[in-house]
Amino acid sequence: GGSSETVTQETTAPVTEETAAPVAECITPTPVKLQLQWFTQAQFAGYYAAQDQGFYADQCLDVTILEGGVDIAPHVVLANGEADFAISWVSKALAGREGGANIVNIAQIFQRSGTLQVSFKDKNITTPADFKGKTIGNWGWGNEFEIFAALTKAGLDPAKDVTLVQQQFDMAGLLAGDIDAAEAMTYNEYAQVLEAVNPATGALYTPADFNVISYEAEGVGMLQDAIWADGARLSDPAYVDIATKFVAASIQGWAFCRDNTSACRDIVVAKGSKLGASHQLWQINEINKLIWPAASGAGMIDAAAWDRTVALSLEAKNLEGGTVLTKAPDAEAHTNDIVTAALALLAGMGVDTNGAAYAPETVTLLEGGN
Amino acid sequence: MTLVGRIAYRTSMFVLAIAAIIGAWELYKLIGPQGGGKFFGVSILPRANNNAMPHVWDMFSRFGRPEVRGSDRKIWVVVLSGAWFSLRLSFVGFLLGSTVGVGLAVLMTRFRIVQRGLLPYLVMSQTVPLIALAPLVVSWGGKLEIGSFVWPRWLSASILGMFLAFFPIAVGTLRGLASAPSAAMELMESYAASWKQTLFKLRFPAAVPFMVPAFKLAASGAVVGVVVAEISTGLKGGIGRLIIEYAREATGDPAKVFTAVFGAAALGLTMSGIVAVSDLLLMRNRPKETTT
Amino acid sequence: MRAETRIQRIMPPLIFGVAFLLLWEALVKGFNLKPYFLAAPSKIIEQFFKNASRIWEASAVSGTNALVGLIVGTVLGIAMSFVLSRFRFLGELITPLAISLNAIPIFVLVAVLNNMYSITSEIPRRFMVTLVVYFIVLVNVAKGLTQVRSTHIELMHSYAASEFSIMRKVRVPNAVPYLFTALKVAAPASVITAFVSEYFGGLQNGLGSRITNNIATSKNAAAWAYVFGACLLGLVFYTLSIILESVTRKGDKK
Amino acid sequence: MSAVQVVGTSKIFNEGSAKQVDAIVEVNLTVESGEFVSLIGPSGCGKSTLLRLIANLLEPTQGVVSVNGKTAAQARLDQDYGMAFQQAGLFDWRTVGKNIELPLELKGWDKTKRAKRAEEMLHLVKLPEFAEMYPWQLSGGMQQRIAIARALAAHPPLLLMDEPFGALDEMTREYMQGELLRICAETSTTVVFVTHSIPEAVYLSNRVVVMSPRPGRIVEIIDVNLGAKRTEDTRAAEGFFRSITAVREALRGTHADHVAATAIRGVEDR
Amino acid sequence: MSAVQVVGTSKIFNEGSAKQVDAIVEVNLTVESGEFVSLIGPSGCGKSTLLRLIANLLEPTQGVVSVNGKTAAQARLDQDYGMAFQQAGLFDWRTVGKNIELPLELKGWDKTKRAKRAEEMLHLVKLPEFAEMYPWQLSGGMQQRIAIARALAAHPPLLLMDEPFGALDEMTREYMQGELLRICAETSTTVVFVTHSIPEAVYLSNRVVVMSPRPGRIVEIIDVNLGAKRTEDTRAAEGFFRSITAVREALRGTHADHVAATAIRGVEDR
Ligand SMILES: Nc1ncnc2c1ncn2[C@@H]1O[C@H](COP(=O)(O)OP(=O)(O)OP(=O)(O)O)[C@@H](O)[C@H]1O
Ligand SMILES: Nc1ncnc2c1ncn2[C@@H]1O[C@H](COP(=O)(O)OP(=O)(O)OP(=O)(O)O)[C@@H](O)[C@H]1O
Ligand SMILES: [Mg+2]
Ligand SMILES: [Mg+2]
Repeated sequence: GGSSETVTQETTAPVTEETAAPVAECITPTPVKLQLQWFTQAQFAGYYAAQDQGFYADQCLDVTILEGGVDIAPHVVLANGEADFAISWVSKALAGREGGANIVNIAQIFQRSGTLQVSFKDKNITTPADFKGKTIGNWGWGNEFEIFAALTKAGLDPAKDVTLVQQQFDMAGLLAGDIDAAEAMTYNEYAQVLEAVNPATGALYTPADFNVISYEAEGVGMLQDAIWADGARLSDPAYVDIATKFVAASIQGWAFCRDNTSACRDIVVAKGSKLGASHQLWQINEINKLIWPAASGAGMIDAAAWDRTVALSLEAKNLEGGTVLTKAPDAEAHTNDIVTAALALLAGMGVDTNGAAYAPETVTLLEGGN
Repeated sequence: MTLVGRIAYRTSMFVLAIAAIIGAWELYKLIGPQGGGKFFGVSILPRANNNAMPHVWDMFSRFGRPEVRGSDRKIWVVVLSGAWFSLRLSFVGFLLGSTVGVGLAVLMTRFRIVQRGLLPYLVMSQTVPLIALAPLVVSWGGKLEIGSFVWPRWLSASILGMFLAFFPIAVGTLRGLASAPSAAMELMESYAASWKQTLFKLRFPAAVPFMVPAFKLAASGAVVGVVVAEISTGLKGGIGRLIIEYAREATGDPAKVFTAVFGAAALGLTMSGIVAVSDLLLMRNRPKETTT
Repeated sequence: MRAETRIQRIMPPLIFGVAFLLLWEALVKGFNLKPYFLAAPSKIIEQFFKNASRIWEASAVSGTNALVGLIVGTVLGIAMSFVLSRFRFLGELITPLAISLNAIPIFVLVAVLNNMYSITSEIPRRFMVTLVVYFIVLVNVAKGLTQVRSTHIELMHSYAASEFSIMRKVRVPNAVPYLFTALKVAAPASVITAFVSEYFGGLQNGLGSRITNNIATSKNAAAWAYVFGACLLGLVFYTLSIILESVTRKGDKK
Repeated sequence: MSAVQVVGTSKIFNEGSAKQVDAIVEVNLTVESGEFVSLIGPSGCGKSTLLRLIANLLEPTQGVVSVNGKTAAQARLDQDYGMAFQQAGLFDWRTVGKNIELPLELKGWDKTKRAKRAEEMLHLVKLPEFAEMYPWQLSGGMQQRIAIARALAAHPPLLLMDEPFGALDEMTREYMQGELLRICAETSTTVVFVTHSIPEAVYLSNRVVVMSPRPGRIVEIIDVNLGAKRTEDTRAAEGFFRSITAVREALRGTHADHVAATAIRGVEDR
Repeated sequence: MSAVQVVGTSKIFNEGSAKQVDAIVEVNLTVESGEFVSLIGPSGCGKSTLLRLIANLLEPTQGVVSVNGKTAAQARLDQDYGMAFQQAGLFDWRTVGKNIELPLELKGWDKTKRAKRAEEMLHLVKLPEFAEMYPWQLSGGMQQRIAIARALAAHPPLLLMDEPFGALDEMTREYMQGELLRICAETSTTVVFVTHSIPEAVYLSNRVVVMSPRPGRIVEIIDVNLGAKRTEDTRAAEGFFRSITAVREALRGTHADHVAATAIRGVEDR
């Protein structure tokens, strides 16, 4: 309890009596709504864990987690005031900011991009340059910018040099051979491929069957899951205080998931994730790889990665010849102030927010992700 | 035929039809090309492989297995409760859509200028993708608080159901209201019946044959709207949500998504069933066709 | 009835449309709505003209899908309603199936069909439009074919007219207004189905994928410009059905 | 005040088109309050059209129609008349009883009063047991009687009747004629009555208006002097035959192609 | 071979329900080939029902109906008869000419032949200039004449006519009666004819069938001995009046509630 007091006092904003009250004296927790960008799955395990393990409650927060949908733009929900915080990919959220949504990145949870382009070995697609003349799958809905960035970088015109196909919710298009190279997240769709039966062998597909291009490795990785806050309310110290506690508890949740993968899996499954347990375990493991190790502390926005993301958003041409952003975002689009305060808070609680010793596990996938 | 007899007959016909479909499906799996058939580079024949077309028994047995490993909730329970959830939303959407549709039709019948002015835009409204509207409806809903009434999240889904339901009703009712025989219109005129009286005593009864198919379309429209809304607004608990969640697993568990699809079909069937019964009730005293 | 002049026919929708757009514009300006939320019509129109050629190309793709589906669906729907009114047995067999098929949301079926055909094929989309149109036509025309005056049927029976003749001379003329009611509903439905089928997969060349693409990047004005294109497409189809109706309904009362 | 006044009235359908039909031309007719006037004339001569003009269901192409000293339109709005059409025009979706109640509903009568009147009317037309049946379950003559009951139900001051007894057998027709006269006398109703039966016209009317074939004009108006009270004996009265002959002659005169037909015969011949 | 044979036939509507109506009961009737038989009886007595049974548009609840020695169903399929309904039943979406052509189309006649016959028929009913109009633009009587033209167009060997002349004025009616008799004589057509006019029944028929009120039974069959050829003079013949009186008496006998009415009168009274 005491540590939290000291941290809040360290924040730049003036402190009111109420927010300064020690957590132990929490009487009515502050209600907080968090908007996710997709369905319940281990991608959001840290938040669920924080909820489940009482980390939010420890901060005197009563967090409601709102699931996403295909058509839910978290930044819109946030800007409309229907949520207090939202999880969104950086480029998409910045586009929203350009469209007038006053939202601010306050914690960059995923330090790396988890996007892959997966193809069967016999297609011989090993670099983005090999995309030329091929049928390239993508998720659409703003989750395909890295592909455009890669194409642009390889000197290809998305409108002419490749046939772009929007993938369905599954990887069937790749397996059926309709799509030469499919977009896949390390933590989700790539696993789905490996959970499918290879009709030729009767056993599951193995990584050896595929070529995998990692956009992170290709240098066109863009920042993904981040916690966004309502820019208009950031001048309100009470909100800043809540934000700090929220980020802190969330990172604490992620740290929990780093150290307790199977407990975390169970939490997510219990929350109603539809993909099965083995899949969720894989997912947590892969997500952990995107977060940990975090050299400057989990949630810190790395300037280089930020600038790269912005630059790619300004350069990469999409199907219509447009770019994600038309002008560089202003400096207010992100801040490390809150996460810095949160990390200090966590440090006081003895939570490891760097994960320097983190080592991924090996997860065995089962057929159908069950 | 007695009512019970008729229902029994209808049911057996339906079972027969299902059996025929199952037969055709499995037969195609036997003889159809695994990789699909192409003519002049265009795929014409669907693929008969197990990923694209799972065996019927796989789909049905999937109903009996748990939704996810380790869960003791069987899929049929999940699908059924999802369908029930969506049914209620659809029904609300259907009712709202009926009100709006009939209301618009009446307005357009009453004022020709409204019909001229509005009808093209009603048509256009139907081409506005729900996907463009869903975020608006959801966020407007979120802002609405009238007195003690707080806009529930599910109502947004019903509103989208209404959006698809009202149009066929408006068009069908409009046509129906204009279909009153001119002799009957003359009679009402001779009574100096007010417009409203003519509407209720003549136009509406005369419109019933046109309204019934409209309501049938609206019933399935409401279902589609609600399911789409569930998917796009992230509303949990309904069949639409299940469909998309299961669809993501189609790679490894192709039979699973079909269970939810069947759930949606059953949902639509129930809605149309409600309309069909009201059709029977409304038309029971009309002259029947001679069948000699 | 007195024939209306062209001006009288065109003015109300025009005034209505302009008023609607002005109100919308005023709403956006008045409440200072941000573009990510709702774009102003002036911005949308600006985008519409800026992207005119792309909108045209995308409309051509979706429009073709819609048109193919509209035609095939109408033909099939009419054919099936004939079969149904002729063979009660088949009708009772097929109607519930048609209803349940129609109740399955479009894109879900597209997802299933995309797997059955190929995700790079336009067939599932056209198939989808066909299915939707088919159902609308079927439900209406089937009603029109059966809701005939019993005196007329009696008369035809007295001529020992074959079912076919009764169909041609009594049922079909009676079903014509029902068919056009169906077409009025089906015309916009075919358009929306064509591009809703694009939402969740397949080639990214039509209106649907353009709309999602732009919404995803919060370029709402551009997205609505494509929506506007879709509306125009629907209106074209609708107008065609109206013209067709007025051509076939010369001798009718009123 | 005259109940109906038709002045210089013409009605032309499809004016100016190839299918132009001059239904009635330059018709002048005055019907006094309480009077019973019949219209008679060849098929298609414009009787129904004239009735519709009086009822303000059609607008005259030319001329003025007034009812009860008001414009025809106002009279219609004031529900000054009841009308029985040539085609029964019952609503298929209403029971027989509810069909009769329709004009009463429109006048805002309450339920029990309506039901009572409907029952009275059903007794009047001798179909009391059919209240719950639907029109299409009735014979042609029965439907026509229901339509008459409907027209009479509200006891309107002016009755416009278009061949109301056309589908009735002789006995029912006579009975209905008697009832109609009785009701009209009791409530001093004015009636404009279209019929093809000369004896019926004469039996019922104070005056018989004879019209010429298309385009319809009034060729003669024949006064029937049979006294106010008509009984079964009237049908045997001398004046009755004289009037029948007068009407027949006026009618025959209108039929150019029938000049060869026997001029006057002592017996009605249909 | 008799043209029509109705043996022990009953028709009960809504059997077993509360709304059961016994339309006709135990009817026996034979119509010889070439014969002209009229059905007469009070409104709702089952005349139309009987005609529909002969036309096989209704199935008898009991009994057998045969036409031309075949079952009624077979006769219908062989298009052995033409029918004119009580309601004109014209198709609103067809012109008058096309309405008349309808049965000919169904018989597969070619276009020119059809058009020619339709024109003849329009002349027969004196409406040649209305070929291109639509039914709702015609007066009631004109519509009825079109329906008659339609029934006669194919020259069927058996004609079933349900009050075909009900909406016609006296002169047109007489003219149509004459034409009907001429056509039937020329083509030796058998006719079963429903009417409410006693003189009409007598003038046209070889036999008049008198039916009782609901439930309809045949109470009497009256032979009319006026010779094969009827002319205008027939209407003045002594036998004509005698038959009229006989029919009227038979009819009055069926109306229990009309016993007080004058029994026989020298003049037709409608
Ligand atoms: N479809 C039906 N359902 C029930 N009852 C019916 C039906 N058709 C006729 N009836 C009844 O059968 C009886 C005889 O009817 P029908 O039409 O044969 O009389 P009709 O002799 O032709 O009378 P009218 O001279 O008035 O035409 C009537 O009481 C009528 O109510
Ligand atoms: N809506 C219309 N359009 C065109 N012509 C019409 C219309 N209504 C009536 N007519 C024409 O007007 C004329 C008079 O018709 P109306 O119905 O008044 O005749 P009627 O005297 O009542 O004849 P009937 O005794 O046969 O009923 C007819 O020639 C008819 O064709
Ligand atoms: Mg008339
Ligand atoms: Mg009858």
